[in-house]
Amino acid sequence: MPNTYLLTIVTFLPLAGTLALLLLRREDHEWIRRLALVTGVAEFLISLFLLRGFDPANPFYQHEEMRPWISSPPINYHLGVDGISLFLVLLTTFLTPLAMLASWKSIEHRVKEFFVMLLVLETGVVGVFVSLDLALFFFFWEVMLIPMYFLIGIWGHERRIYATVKFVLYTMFGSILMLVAILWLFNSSGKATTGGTFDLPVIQALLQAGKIPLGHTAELLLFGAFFLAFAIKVPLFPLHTWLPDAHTEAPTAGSVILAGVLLKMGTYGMLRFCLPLFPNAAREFAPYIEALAIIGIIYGALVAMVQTDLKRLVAYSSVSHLGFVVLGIFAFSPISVQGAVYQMLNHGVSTGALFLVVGMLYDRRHTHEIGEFGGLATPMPIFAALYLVACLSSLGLPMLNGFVGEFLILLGTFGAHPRAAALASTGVILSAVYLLWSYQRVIYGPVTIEKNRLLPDIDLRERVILFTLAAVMLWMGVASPMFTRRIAASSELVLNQMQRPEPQPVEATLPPAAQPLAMKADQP
Amino acid sequence: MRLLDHLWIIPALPLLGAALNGLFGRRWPKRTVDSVAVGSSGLAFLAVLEVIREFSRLPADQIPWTRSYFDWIVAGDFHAAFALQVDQLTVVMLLVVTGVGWLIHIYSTGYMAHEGGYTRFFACMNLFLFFMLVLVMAANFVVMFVGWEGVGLCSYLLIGFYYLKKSASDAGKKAFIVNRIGDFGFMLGMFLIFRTFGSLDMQTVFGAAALMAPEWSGGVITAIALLLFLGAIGKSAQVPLYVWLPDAMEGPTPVSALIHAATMVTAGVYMVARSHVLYEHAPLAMMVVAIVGAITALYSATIGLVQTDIKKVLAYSTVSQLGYMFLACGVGAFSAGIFHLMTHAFFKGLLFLAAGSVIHALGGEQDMRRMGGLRKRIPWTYWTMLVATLAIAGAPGFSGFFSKDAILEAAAAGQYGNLIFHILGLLTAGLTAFYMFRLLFLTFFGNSRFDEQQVHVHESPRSMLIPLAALAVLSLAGGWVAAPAYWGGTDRFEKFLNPVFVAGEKKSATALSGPFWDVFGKAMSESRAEVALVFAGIAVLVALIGFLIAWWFYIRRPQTPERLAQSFAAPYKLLLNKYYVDELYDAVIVNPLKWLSTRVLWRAVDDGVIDATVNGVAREAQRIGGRARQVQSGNTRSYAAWVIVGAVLFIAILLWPV
Amino acid sequence: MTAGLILFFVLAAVAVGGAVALIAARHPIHSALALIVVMVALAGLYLLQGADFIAAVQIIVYGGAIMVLFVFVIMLLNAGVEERTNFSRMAPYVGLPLGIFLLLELAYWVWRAPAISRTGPAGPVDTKALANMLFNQYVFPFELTSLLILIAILGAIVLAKRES
Amino acid sequence: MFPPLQDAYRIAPELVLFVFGLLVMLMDPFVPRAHRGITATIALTGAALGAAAIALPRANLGLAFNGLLRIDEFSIFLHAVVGGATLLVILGSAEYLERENLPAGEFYALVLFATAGMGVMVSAQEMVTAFIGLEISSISSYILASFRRDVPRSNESAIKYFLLGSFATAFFLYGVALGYNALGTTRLAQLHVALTSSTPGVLATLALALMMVGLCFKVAAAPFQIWTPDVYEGAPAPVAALLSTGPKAAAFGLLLRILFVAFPSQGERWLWVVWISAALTMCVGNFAALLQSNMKRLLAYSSIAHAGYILVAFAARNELGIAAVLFYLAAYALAKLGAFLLVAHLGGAGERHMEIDDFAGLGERQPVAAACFSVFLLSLLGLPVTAGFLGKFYIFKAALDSKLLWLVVLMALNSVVGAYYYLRVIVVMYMREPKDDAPPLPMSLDLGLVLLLTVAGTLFLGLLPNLVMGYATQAATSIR
Amino acid sequence: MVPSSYYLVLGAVLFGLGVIGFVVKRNIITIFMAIELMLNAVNLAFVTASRASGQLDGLVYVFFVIVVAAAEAAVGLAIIILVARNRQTLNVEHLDLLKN
Repeated sequence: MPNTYLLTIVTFLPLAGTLALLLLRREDHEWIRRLALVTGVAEFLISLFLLRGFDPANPFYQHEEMRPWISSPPINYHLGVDGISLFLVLLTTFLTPLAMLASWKSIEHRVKEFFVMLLVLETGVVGVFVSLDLALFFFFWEVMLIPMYFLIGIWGHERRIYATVKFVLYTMFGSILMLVAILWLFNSSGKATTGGTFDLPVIQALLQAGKIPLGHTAELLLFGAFFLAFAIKVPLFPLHTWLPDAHTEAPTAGSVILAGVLLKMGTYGMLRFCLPLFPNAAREFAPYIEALAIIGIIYGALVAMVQTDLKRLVAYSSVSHLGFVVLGIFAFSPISVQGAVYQMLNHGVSTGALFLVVGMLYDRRHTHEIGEFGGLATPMPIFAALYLVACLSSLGLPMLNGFVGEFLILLGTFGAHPRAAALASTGVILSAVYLLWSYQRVIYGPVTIEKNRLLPDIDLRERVILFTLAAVMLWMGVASPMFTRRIAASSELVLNQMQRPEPQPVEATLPPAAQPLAMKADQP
Repeated sequence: MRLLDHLWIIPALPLLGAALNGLFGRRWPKRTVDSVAVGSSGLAFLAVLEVIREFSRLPADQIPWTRSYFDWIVAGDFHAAFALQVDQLTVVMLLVVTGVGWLIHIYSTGYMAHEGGYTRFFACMNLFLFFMLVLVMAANFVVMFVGWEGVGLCSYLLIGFYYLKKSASDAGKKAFIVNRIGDFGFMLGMFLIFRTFGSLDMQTVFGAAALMAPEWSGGVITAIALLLFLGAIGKSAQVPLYVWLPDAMEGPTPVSALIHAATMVTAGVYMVARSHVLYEHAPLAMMVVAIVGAITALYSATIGLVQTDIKKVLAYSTVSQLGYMFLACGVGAFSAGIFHLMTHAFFKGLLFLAAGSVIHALGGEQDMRRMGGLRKRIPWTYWTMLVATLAIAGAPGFSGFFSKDAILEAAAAGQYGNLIFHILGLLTAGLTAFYMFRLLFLTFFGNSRFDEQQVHVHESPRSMLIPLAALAVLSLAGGWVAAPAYWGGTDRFEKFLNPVFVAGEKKSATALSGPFWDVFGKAMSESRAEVALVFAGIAVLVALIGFLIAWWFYIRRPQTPERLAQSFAAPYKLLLNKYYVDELYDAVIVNPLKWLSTRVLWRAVDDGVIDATVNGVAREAQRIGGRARQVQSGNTRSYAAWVIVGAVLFIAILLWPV
Repeated sequence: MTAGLILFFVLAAVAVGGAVALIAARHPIHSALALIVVMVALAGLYLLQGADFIAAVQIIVYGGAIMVLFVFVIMLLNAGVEERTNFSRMAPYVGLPLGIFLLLELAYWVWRAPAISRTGPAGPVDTKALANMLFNQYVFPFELTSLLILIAILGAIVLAKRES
Repeated sequence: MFPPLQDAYRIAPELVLFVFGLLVMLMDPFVPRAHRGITATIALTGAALGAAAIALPRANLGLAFNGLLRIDEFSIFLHAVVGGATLLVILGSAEYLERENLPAGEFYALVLFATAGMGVMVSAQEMVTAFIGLEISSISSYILASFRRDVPRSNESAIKYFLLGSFATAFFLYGVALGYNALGTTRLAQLHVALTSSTPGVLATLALALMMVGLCFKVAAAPFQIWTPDVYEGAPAPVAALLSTGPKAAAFGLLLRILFVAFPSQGERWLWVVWISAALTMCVGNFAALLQSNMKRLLAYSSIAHAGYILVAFAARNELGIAAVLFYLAAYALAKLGAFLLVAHLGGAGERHMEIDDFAGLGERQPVAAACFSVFLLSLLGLPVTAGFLGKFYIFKAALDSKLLWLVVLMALNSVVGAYYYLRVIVVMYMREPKDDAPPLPMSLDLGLVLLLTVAGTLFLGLLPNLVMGYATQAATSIR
Repeated sequence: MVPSSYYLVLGAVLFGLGVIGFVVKRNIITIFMAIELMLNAVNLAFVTASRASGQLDGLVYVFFVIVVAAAEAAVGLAIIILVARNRQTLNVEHLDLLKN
């Protein structure tokens, strides 16, 4: 395969940016911010090149890069994007500069470290989405914990330490078992290729061809280990309790990235690993997972409804929204899976926007308590309007992005499990309840607290952030085929990969697409 | 260039207006703002006229005229284009929406002249028109849903227009959420349609449904129809989801007129009529529609009897009239329903605008107990309102007379008709006449009951009066398009709509000689004109009785109502408090849900179980750690003992089980 | 029962008695003396096995040098009667029973173990051969022990010297 | 049978260390106090040359001294680890010795001698020779532990270490003696032959048990871990750095040779000892560390936990397992040395600031030190990019190759528990305000170099493990 | 001729007594003596094996063990002196500055 460097550049450009940042003096806050932003924007622009030359009809990985990294066991530096990961990468590179812009004024101490962490985080997250080697994937998966840990722990709010430790421990608990599962899979693959392989496409192909013998129990266990890691990340009820804390305590940029991108790593993982690698287990567990997803949808929404802390409310809303995504994935319908992928993007944009909105309030009042606000429409009309757009996007108003994803998920799920979809649809009602109720309490009514009377409306910087997001919401809501067209092939491939032939004699050949890779992996 | 090829221009015009006003209006003078708003809606009206002109020349086989503009949602087998269509039904709706909408825009320039948030108001109004047009022009259910939800949004924004008032923002929120409950049904309906037909494109769906044998389609189609009807219940404020509409009167009066009387709330009726093919395949659903409509009509009329807020009376009246329309649909008289929808848009819009004018004249007063004697002081308003009242009460010749009459007739003699429906309808008609004249008498007759020193009654500006006049004309004459034979007309309206409604009926009509096919139906088929005349006569009689009672109570013996209220204290209170439905919902749904969420889900499950488990594991680990540290007593002898333990252990394991 | 066997049992009894005395004695000096008794008894046992050179080394190095060092330190520190503190609960309740168990276990398994076939000469060890072996085959560990002793000296000096 | 000259090449590292130890010891009295640097320089040169001298044995692989030693890739690798550790300890302790006013000459000499002893341990083929090597390193360690002579804690640490250490080595030695009784030899290869040629008796197994007791004590595996925290806490911090790395690596090396060269035939039996000990060790180390407030003790518990992880690789009983042990030892040594030496520096005069809370605000006061410390902690925690991750990765893999799923899961869960206390330190450093305005301690060039080397090494192993893992794999195959 | 197993049993008993001595005694010096006792037991085992098998190696090992014991004694006693000097006690149970 032709080796390009685009993905490497996209992955490591932020890291290069941090090196440049480290050269600046700690006190040069303004320059640090500018340099970081320039890096972030450049990263975004460069990542747009991924779209160029991306063939929507090709469901396999594109822009692939493959270099040997660790010889024994053979871990390769294998990168690539397909329709599923492409936009997640773009989402990451899109949200990061916005998060930087949002931190422009609110981060006043340890500015340099802050932006370094943000950029390192970006590298880690992009790495997760583009890794095609299981070990490499895990590598990035864990790496990204460190900057997030610092982001919450240093620049967070009162209970930041509790929150950040909880976040990391929860995540590690899940992911370490995934590491075990990855190694197990590697060992199993040793039966089909000499020495085994971590290469995802190869393993996938071998599994599908029935060349890697996996017993029923083994498949369940492996699936469980992978799924647990992802379910924690998503987070799926009842593993979600790290999320409200982490979100609430994180600084705005942290929450944006956390909600916008990190949670997607969980659902991405399910789609990329759980389904194609362990289809039988996935099918077996699907009813339970769907049940949990539905509980999460309703539960998250109900709990969000009664929160008094605005940020916590948004956090719980993520539990609810991600429930839809999980539901869509485990409905195994082409429509719902595409909807799920699309909803990942939507949630990133709209919840990101909500966190930014909350952050702007926090910058002004240093509180997230809903009761501390009220009547902000009077001093901050533009803000109120954009906040409303974010809410509407989140509650799935047609013509804004949230609707398309939710609709497709439910539509697809309904085809397979009408009752599940019907139950999940109540989430649509509840999201309107909690979002509008909180919006009302913050924005409407007379100004009751004197301090709020003179709050400045959002300035140019903040307007740029929110208008950009609003434009994207609208665009994604109206022109969804621009995205789904590229998502479609890959997400249908996932479902095809779930098909397992009857156990075949040993001569079963590899699918043509995987053959060159398999041969490569065989070489020392 | 044919406008028919560019149908998108119609909704795009108000959207453009909304965008311009929304983005830049804050810096513009009021004149520019209202020019943009009125201009864009007016242009839309003109565009509609042009489209109708072109439409009328289309050959029949090109109707419905569909144009698809871009792919909106594509995934798997699912494909939804942003497609618009025009057929006869759409034409009626387009005329109502843009026509009445434009008039109300004009009216608003006067009514809102002194209000804050002028730009916001017009931006939202224009946006509303956009969504409403999308709703009525949509060629598939998803696009319809865009309009469906969009009008809900605008309704939310406009109800909560006076956001400083908590009651206003509450009402807006309530409207949106209750609507969402309906939308939930709509969505499920769509899912089921897609599951059944593999498409959400209306022509495809209806075409497939029309070909279905009734016995096969029964269950699924009924379910689809009922789910869609749930959406209609929410949007059109039927029992039990009507509660948001009376509260919605918190919005500015033009909003009430446009959204909550003339257009948005009728979207449910439109949708049911649009999906008539499905309903006709689901007799059970038809019956449900009819029952809900009839009950709502009567039920809310009773509440309207005693309300004192002028707009609330109109609101309940709207709910009641919407019930009428559903009744019509439910008994299979879709064109009658649509006809009533149109006339209702005229006279109810007018009623609201006139009420607004009254309120305007009294400087914001809405309580009828503090009105009275305005007949001479604001004559324009009085006269127009009188026309509207006569229309709604069903005075012969007025628009409401024809439409209501058509419904009552169908209720009794329609394919799905039933005497009970007819009687309920008649009762409602009587009540309607009563409370409308009560309103008229309390407002314009008798002595003024407001403080003359404080209030300077003044007639409204011309910008408000012109729309009043225009609507009065329509209320008066708008019904003639459907004048039945005995009136000398030819029922042109029904014939116009026939291509829409009959197309699907052809196949199923024979199968529908069910239990509702009663004496009246048979009689009617024999001598239609005569029977219709009898029906009309009865209806007028009932309305007259209502009028007379109102006259007796409020003109002749003004003390009567109070005495009655005292002697029937309990029923009166029940009515005054709207059957305590809001309280009931609070007690049964809202509060338990809040309690459940806070106490059980958040505090008990989240904090108490899940998080407690997590933290408990952490604590337990630390406790174990503490134990492990205990070993580290610092005493070397103990350490030596541990070494011995280890040695014994190692030996034991290694020798096991030698 | 041969004389050798009798001698063995006598010496063994002395050795075990000495070891028990070491444990039982309350004053460290008594323990030291008991240990010397054990060492001498062991030297006797070495002799009995014909390892006369080792027996001599045992007496000279162990009994003569090491134990003198012990006694010297006991005197230097003026160590008194042992305090019978019992701060440790592990030691008496776990350590001691398990220690006894370990003793019995070791003794049992060693007893049960198949005896090594006696192939060696019954006579005394050829000391010259031993020396040859030490300085040829085992010259490396032998040299290492010199390093060990160097370390010991260095350590003793470092630790015990008074800071000027 | 006097050994040939070539054997001298084979023990070149030991010879160098010995000579330079002597040199330092003898020269020290003549070096004026003002020029203490000279002593340090000589010692450093010795350590560096000692480490570099592995080139000679590498060129002369084979048995030495009549088969008492075996110079193979395995011993070379561990020589490198041990020698590197010594080098770093010497480099990092100059500042400490100066500050605490400790006799540098003796210190360096003992460190160099101890290293020589460890060198013997890892190449020994004969158990008594190994024992002498063990004693050389142990006795040096006892002395080093009590190096702060006037500090009661230091004495106590030394006496505990000494008593328990001697106790444990007595077990080891008794095991050797029983093995000699049972099998008639103390040489690894011959033990293996004896064990496989006829059915081994109970005595041989008993011998193995006792030897394992002694060595498990040295590596601080449960239930023999108890001495570790006390000794590490009381010993001077650089000594703790040495103790937790060099002797441990050497003891692991020796244990590995015993288990894999002499007693592989008993593998089914000792597997369970290792299994249980590994499980216990991980749990005890990690859980006990949770509530720890003293930094040195925390690191001590952490080193216990890591011993448990390494034992998991033992339990794998395959070549990758051996390689994983070696790689892990290197990775672990880098992080541990860096951490302990940094703690020695930050502890301040008299090691006053050894509580974790004393590190509050370090991230702002001394960002470089805090960053380095974080790298070490993350490596110990096993996060990617650092050496610790790949170490753990290899261990997992090796253990899974042998189907030790539950042990692996236990280890995985343990590393999550471990994460808690490592992260807590980071929390304190970065997320708490400093208690008082302790002025930043200027960092010496030496220490800077140590940090540079350890951090670079940690990242190097974490990102580009091929070279080292290649050596480790070679070493793993070389022992038999 | 005394069977070698007799010697071995005696060695085991002495070793065991040494072990017991460690946990029973409180005085550091006595504890150390118990360790010496254990080493002596080891020596007995080495001599026995050596004599039984006719190898001389075992005797060489004894030699080494004695040297090691001597070195240990020198260092150990030095440490003991240091402790006694700094802590004024020889009771091992009083040395509990380092714990938990």
